[in-house]
Amino acid sequence: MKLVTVAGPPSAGKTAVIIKTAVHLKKIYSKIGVVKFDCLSTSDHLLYKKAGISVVTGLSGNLCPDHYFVSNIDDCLQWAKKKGFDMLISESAGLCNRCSPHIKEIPAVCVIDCLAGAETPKKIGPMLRYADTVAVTKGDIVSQAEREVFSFRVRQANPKASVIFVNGITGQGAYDLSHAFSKATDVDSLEGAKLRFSVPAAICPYCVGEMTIGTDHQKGNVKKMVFKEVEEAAV
Amino acid sequence: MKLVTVAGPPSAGKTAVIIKTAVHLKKIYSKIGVVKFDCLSTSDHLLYKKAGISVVTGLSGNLCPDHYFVSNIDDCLQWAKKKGFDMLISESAGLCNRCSPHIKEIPAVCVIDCLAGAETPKKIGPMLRYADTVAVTKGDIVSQAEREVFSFRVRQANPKASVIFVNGITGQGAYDLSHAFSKATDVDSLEGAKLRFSVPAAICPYCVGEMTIGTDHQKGNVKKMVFKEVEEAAV
Amino acid sequence: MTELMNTPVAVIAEEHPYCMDYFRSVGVSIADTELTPREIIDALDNEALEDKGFSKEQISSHFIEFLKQAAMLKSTAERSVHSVTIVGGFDKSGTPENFELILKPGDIVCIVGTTGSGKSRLLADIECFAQKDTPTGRTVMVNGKILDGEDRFRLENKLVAQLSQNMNFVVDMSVGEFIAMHAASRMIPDIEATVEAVITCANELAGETFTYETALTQLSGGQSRALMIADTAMLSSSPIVLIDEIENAGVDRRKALELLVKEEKIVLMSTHDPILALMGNRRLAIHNGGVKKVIETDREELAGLEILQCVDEKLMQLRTMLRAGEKISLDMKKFFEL
Amino acid sequence: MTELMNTPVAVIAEEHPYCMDYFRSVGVSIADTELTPREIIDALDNEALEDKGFSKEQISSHFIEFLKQAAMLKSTAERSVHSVTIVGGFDKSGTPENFELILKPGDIVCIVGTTGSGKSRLLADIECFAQKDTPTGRTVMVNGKILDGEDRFRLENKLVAQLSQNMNFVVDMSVGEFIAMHAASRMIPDIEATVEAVITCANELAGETFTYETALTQLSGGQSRALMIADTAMLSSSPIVLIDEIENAGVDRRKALELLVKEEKIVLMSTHDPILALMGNRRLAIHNGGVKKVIETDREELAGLEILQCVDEKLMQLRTMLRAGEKISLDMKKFFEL
Repeated sequence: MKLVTVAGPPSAGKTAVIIKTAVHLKKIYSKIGVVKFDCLSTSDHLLYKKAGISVVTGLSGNLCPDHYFVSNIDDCLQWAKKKGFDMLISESAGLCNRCSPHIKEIPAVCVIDCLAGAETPKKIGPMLRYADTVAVTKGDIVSQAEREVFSFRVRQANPKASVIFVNGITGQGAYDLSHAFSKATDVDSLEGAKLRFSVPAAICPYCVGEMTIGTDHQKGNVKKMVFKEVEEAAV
Repeated sequence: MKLVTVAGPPSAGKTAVIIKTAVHLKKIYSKIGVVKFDCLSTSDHLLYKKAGISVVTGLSGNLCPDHYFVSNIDDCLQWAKKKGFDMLISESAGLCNRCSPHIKEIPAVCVIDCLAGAETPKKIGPMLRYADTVAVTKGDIVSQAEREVFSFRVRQANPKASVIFVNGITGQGAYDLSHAFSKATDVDSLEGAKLRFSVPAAICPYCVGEMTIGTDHQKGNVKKMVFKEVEEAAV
Repeated sequence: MTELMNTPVAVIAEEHPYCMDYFRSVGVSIADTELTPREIIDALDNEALEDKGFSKEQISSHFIEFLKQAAMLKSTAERSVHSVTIVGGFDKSGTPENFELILKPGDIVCIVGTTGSGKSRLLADIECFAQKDTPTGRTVMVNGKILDGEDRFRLENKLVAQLSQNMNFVVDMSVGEFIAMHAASRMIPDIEATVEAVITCANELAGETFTYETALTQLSGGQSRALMIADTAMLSSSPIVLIDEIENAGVDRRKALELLVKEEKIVLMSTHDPILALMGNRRLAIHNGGVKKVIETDREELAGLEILQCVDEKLMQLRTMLRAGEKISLDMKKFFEL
Repeated sequence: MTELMNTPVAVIAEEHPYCMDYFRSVGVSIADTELTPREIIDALDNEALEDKGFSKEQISSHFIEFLKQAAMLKSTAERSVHSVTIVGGFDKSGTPENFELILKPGDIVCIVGTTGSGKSRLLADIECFAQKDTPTGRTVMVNGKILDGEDRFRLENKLVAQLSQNMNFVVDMSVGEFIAMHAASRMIPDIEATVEAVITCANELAGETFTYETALTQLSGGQSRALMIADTAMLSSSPIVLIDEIENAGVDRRKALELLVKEEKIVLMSTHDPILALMGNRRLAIHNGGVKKVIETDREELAGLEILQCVDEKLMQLRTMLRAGEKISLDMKKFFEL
């Protein structure tokens, strides 16, 4: 069983990229499965189904999506083994810039789109910085200059990753990306495996559903802002 | 002191929309302040500064961004009062689709871009469904038909909100949006104020920095996936 | 509205066929259409709703509001705009524009001027129904009347459809699926026939045909322009169409304008293409942020237009030859003799 | 590489001026350039790093890797492509294409064919250096050699720059700021002069001038096309330029191609515009997914091109009149006499 984690901001085109890449992967691995992590709802499983790819969906609902991911990824792997898959691809919505589902020794892909602006690679955090491969989407509707600047910025944020432009609609670049996926080695269980970076922490009353604002309702791991004016504001 | 909460997915164009709206608001309110919430880093304060708007930045770092917001928003209001502002606008990165910074009685704006696809309004959750006004951006680069379908989908997700197309670059539509902001009434303190919807919950070992995968490392509020195949997968 | 909540959805669906669509959009599947919305919502699991970020109260109130809005959407389809009046304001130097222009359905008005002269500002004034409160000080009236505050912002851009060179189709769907989705969002009863009509019409405008199954994003430049025009003409509820620099040679421009006129649109077009400009009834020459001249297209210009169309026709023939992989072996000078 | 970590940044910056930029990008401001990267990183606060999603090890190893890559980027700027060879494969029906085409810097090759005939497939084959492993079975070689696995994927699209009608500038910056950012990412030493040269050149291609301060997103269609061409010619590292249906009338097409040729680009252009097509040295006629003919532009066609350019010139004059707000009062038939 091979495993690859794919993460990226919402609407970056993760599902489309995985579907186009799977076209090439299918020539090597006969059975490919996907586990799609999302928050409230998703209809992406229908897209996978249409593309002939087995998929399960995990919705974190009112739980922190990152913690939900870590608590379930090994179960996903066991499910995929039972189903006899050759490769399992996890797609996680990568909602919070602070989070990252990437696991040590498991190929990690980050999908971002170049419409998001030149500052985005800097802002995305561990999900991009700890990835082995960065797939950049939506390059077909921005200028060549913006593509080049964007790819430079990605390289600055993560000089170790290879950067591949992928068109989620035509599939251009997906062949190249499939090579990154095929570097996965066999993994039997994730029991004891380590995340590449910690997920966001949280223990405060809001973690258990508190809805009222005010210091009386704040206990535990609460962090208070420092009101520095713009000149010194954090970068 | 008037307060307005603005939230939206990353890269939807929140900062640009607020800056363009502030141009019109300045005719009514002489001093406007912004508090920008983000995760790891942001350079948007420089954009505000360039536009002559006072701004403080709050970075949630390794804390859950939503919880960080609730724990700090009243302090922000007090800061703004001390500075003598007439209106405070909170901009939060709206990272997780499950979260929503909107507060009862406080005008709530959701910014989304129509490049995100026709399914997005359904997926965005409370941040959109509990908003009073939805500002739709990037309409200038998609077809009229897509704009119309997108605005219908937004209406389906939140029939009570008014939907306004705003161009963050030219400012087209910002005048209309400024009317939604000017509906804010005076608020002295948020002590005891209620969120419109609960923020995501989380208490598990990953909340305190655990990085190892496996059932031995999972305690507390852990939710396990049900491995239903695609036919029955959640929608 | 309480009675709606206690009416079986099967009955509601007769008048509001999209009511099922609403439940689908919040992830609720209806097993028995004899149930009422109240019964359906009451049966939902609170915890599951909380997980999805919903509450029962919200679903109920949104459901009723959605039906109201959808009904309104249907009725505005019949709302008629007899005229749009633009009253001049000032140019960038403060000089009064001194013009009043009344536009009626079927009118084509072109806007000409250098980049930065103020063309987009004029289009923006129309879009927000300026009331002397924009930088130009212009006033825009509908049916001779100023829109009052509520009306002005309620319309939410619905009076104005836009079409520009920068616009692309971005959704990953087939032409047919997407046009059907658009028709559904307009509450059009016979979706199938409408979709067919739009595609047929777009194919007449484009040089090369595409089908129901073609992916939107695979359309050529000309094809997607053609589809945007056909869709805007036939499916958009907006009576006014603003066209910005759409000169793509892949579209039959004359037919495109004829279509918009036939569908009773008021067309405002920013262009430097001589053929398009002369096809308009009038053109506004913009300079320094203000309308400097209103030029009526006269007989002389129309005579010139005919010649221009001959030249254009010849250029089209060359394109067809190229596309077919032919050599351009002809006496070009003779070919262009008029 | 350990010595780099123990060298004062002021010294490193002499050879690698962008090294400061790296620290800025991870949010570290350097107070004293006499410090070494090791000292700077060691002094960082662990908790603050954890908050930002960083670790000291990562910053160190990324810093070294970034300098390596940047140095490579500089050297690839000098990497030279003497030729690109395309060896035919099969069309959709499996019929062999039987052609071999060698492209050299300064060559312009046009690609003609109906929509869906397979033009984009050919461009895609070039972009990924097909090795009989794409649906067409074509082979693409650089300098007469097949790129081996690692090289092929390392290049990461750097050999090919693309330009199409669908592309827009989307960043919210001024022309000057953005071109400077592009030049900086290319490690170009004299950024100021380069930016000026690109803008001057773009203004020569566009009919209407813009300045350093103009916002990218406010450029007209023609201006942004012109800027894209000038930037690609002068700042892109890619020796091959793929141009897809770029026929916008706001650009001086002849000058644009001359510029690309002067900058030693290999130009592949998909077009149906007769003037552009005849400006190419050769054109490939595509049908049913395969290259059906390779047509060399001959004397006869070049003679026709001259006439076409006269016609185009006249159309441009009419545009200028329109833009200036003039009436088109002229004897059009006489005006078009050649």
